[in-house]
Amino acid sequence: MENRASYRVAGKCLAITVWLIGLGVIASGSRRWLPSLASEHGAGIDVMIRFTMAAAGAMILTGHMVLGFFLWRFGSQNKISFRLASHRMERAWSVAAVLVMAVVAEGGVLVLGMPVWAKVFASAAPSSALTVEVTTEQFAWNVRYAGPDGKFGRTSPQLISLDNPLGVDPKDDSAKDDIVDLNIIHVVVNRPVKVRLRSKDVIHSFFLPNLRVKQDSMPGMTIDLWFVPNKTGTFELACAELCGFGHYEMRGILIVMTPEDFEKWLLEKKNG
Amino acid sequence: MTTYKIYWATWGVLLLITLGMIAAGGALTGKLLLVSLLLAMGVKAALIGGTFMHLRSEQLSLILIVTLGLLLVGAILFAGIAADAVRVLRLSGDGG
Amino acid sequence: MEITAAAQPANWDGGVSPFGIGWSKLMMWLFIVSDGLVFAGFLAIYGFIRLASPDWPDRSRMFHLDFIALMTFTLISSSATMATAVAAAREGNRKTVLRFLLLTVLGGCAFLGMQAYEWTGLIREGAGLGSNPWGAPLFGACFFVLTGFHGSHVLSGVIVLAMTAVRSRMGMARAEGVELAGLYWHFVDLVWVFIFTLFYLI
Amino acid sequence: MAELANPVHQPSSFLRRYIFSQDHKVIGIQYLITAMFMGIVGGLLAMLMRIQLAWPGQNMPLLSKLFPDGMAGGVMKPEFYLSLITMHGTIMIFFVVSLALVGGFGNFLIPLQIGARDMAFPFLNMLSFWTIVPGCLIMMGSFFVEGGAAASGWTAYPPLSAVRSAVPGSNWGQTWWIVGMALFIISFTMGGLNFVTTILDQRTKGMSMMRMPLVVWALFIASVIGLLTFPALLAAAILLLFDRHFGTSFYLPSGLYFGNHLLPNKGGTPLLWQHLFWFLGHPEVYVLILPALGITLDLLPVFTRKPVFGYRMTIYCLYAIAILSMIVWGHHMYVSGMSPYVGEFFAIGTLSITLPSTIIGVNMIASLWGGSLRFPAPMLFVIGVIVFFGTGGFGGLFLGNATSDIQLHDTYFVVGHFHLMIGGITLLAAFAAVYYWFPKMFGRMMSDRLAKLHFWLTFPTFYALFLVMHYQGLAGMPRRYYAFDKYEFLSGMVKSQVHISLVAFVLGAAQFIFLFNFFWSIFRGAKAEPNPWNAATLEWTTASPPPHGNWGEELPEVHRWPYDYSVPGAASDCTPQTVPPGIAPVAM
Repeated sequence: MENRASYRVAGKCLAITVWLIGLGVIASGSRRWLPSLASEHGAGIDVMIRFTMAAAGAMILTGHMVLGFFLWRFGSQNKISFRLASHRMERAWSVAAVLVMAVVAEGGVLVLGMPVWAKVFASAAPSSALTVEVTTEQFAWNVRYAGPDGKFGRTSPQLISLDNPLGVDPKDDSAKDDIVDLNIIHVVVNRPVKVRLRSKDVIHSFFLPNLRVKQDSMPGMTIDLWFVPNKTGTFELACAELCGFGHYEMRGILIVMTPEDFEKWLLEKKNG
Repeated sequence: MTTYKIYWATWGVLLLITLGMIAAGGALTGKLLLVSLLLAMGVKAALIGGTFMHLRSEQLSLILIVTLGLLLVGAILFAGIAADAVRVLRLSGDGG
Repeated sequence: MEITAAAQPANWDGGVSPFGIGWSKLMMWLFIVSDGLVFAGFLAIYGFIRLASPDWPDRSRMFHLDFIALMTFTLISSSATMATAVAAAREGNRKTVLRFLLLTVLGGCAFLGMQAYEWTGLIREGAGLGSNPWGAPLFGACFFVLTGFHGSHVLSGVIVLAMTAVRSRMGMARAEGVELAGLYWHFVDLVWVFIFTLFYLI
Repeated sequence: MAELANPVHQPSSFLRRYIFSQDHKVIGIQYLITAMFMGIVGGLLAMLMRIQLAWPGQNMPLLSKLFPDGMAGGVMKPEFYLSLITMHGTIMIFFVVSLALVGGFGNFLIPLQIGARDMAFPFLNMLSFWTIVPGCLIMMGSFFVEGGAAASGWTAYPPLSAVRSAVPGSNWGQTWWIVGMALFIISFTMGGLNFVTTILDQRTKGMSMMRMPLVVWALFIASVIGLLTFPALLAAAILLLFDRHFGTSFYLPSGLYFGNHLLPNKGGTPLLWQHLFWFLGHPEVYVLILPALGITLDLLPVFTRKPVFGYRMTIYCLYAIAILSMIVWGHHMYVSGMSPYVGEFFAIGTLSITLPSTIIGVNMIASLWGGSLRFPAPMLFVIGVIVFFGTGGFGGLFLGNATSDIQLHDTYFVVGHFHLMIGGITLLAAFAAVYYWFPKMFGRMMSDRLAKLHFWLTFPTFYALFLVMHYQGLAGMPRRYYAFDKYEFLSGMVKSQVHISLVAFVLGAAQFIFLFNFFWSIFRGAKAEPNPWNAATLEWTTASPPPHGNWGEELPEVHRWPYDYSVPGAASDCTPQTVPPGIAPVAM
């Protein structure tokens, strides 16, 4: 068991590997991985992620450097050079580590995270928001706009049929001007969008990677979320909660238009 | 029979509390009823655990394990999910 | 849930066992905590459903509470007879142990009979797992799951007590075996205290 | 109160000695070998998934012969892929890692390390193993049920898992899944009861709680967490069974519309299942990782010849993790419709759990300081665990924090994080434990050369594979996708799936080196003396493999803590726990 030479080599190999891993994580971590940003609150989320990346990267780097140094330095010792830390020193090191982590972790949550979380989830949409009702079903997004009267028609599950996927009650007059669409959502740039998320069957998840929006649609509940797109263009909509064998192809599109284009599209849609 | 008296005394008290709880159903209402019923339930549970199961004569650490293990974990579970039950009710149907 | 009383002799020679009781009693208490938490889970689910459903039927009108009180009375009495049997077992007079064990078994069977009677009454009124005529859709499911699982524990308790009675009749049961069966029976009664209050009264 | 215990007589017949044995050592080895077998099954499922992810549309005639209905016509069907995901997750978490660490090493080590003859209730211990075997068979059998194995993820969220027509796997496979899980919970409860009672009640003379090795502490805390949180999942799973077969609707709200007809269910909500599942889910991952950390901290002193750094602090942290793990489950449900105020509470709670974890991480690294390091096979894997903990742990910072979880929830970032943590750390710690305690189990040494080859093929590949998944997650790649060719925003990342699959095949192949080494060394390994690593804990004071009652007539008496290495003034650099204080000063 006592082949010292092979241990010295093993110690050095391990130390080099650990150092390489540390540097590799930092190098690969510093590249830009996040999809391009296209919403206001997304900036806050990106700051949170970047802060955590930087802080975690720093801690990973120091951890691996120290670990590699220990392996290199003490790998070749045949007599121990330090035996038992006093309880005081153990407690000191623990407290130091806890303080650093508390500042990074809890500090990050309270200082950077909570304001964004409160704005995104815990606040109601501003009155100027364009309301869109998205009803998920197994493997499609039913989109509905309130139309000029600003009110959504009543829906009841009993009326659902092939040509009436949302079960809109035809007798309800506010339903007559509702505009229904499939898998494509049209919104106006720099104008808040309030999404009323519902589901007909299983749990899906309304995920806009570029706009940093994700909210599960829970059957039996109508969940409101709002965001402000601040870049025009088409962005992809994906489902982020396992919903059956079509989960991977439930692709939708969010088209962010200028107000004029949106009005033109609305007119075209109403009498088209 | 003398050593068993403690059990039959507890038995008597338990019955009185039970009858009291049912009577309270008619007399009190609302929050007061809820609190008094929960209190009576706690007393009955303590009586059964304490005397019938001899928990009183065990070491404190065992008493803590049993009571805390059961009550604390159950309370944490209920406290964590209760807020969502109200939210589900509020957001059910066309809500929002 | 067969509890073998004649387990391996405690070979603890590290001085005093931390809780001053043998390992079998300690394991019984841990089992009671674990099984109790299954019921805590069911009661938490019941609480969630109560909060999440708009209305909840008024139990005092639909259940005749005096019958439920009689059930509670039976279970508490069987708990008291069980405690007497345990005390007698510790003193060693086997005749009293046997008599009170049989009384406890009788109390358990009476409780199960009353439970079955109440179930058939409700089922005849149209209550079932999927639906019930009193409004809140999940009332029936909650009722049958809670009382059903408690009933299954009462049944297993009766079986354990019957075996303990037979063993003590043949002189094989040690005081510890009777005590463990007693702990389980009191636990079943304790769960009924919670179900009785939280389901029938609140 | 305890007369001198005569060693329990050795059962004679082959059946009682090896198959229905009540000896904790035989049960431990049975658990370990079952875990290895299930590990092969789980690993093969992962290989199938990797083949599908790397080459989605490819025709695989060979595989279509193996799986006629799942891969009819050579191309894997999406629902079969979902069954693979579900069963890979369930088998690896509950039937491989839990069996190997808690079942296998828990049973083998606890009595040996605290100086007991056997578990408190050996019959129940044997019963717990023979409850898990049908559980494994049912889980594997569910592939051959009509509709295939369960396909709603290892988390089995209703309505996908509750409505029988939501996905083919939910027709019958999900029921078999629930029965398999119920058997696992019953077996784990029986094992947990035995562990906690034995550790509290059966310690030998002088073995106070603060003289127990950290492996035993970690297994004790893990069993306590398991005993307190598994019942919630048992209750939820029973109700899921009722929803699926007896027409209740605990998790099914009104207005569900499946296959163009309306379901009659009314009143329930899937959120209830998520809460109950994750109330167990998060403590379960601590049940898995704590024994791995315990093994690491117990092996470090043996290979650095110096006491562990921060024995007391680690124990306080184990308690802190146990308590905190039960109030953080909400971080799995930030975007699931849970109330945002509750989300804030869970965010703060979740990130407070990083504090005890950091202390354990610092203790692991600091234990190396000043030691005279040696690198036989177990030490290599222990260093691997420290590296995984040092990187994987920080993934929790992203996911525990509600704000960054909005973007990273249910993406490959989560997959990378939990594979590094409860996949990597537990796997490497299990390998370290097998290489370390193999001489005690079978009286022979495992081949060190093969072990080094196994390490250098497993550690870098596992690390690279799941580190890249973190970056896929940052790029927004959603989880549990059958193929990624439908989205432009992912077009840059599709290439990485091929690289990951190739690395995964290397990783998979490397495990057969370990299996060969394990079974070959049982019969052909070099003879090992009772204390090959020159360690101080109690199991090394008896023969290897230990006789039936672990020790002959006399139970050992403990005089010192388990890590008395290089005590100044002692003869050798390791002073076993049974050495009275007279000979070498007790440094505590």
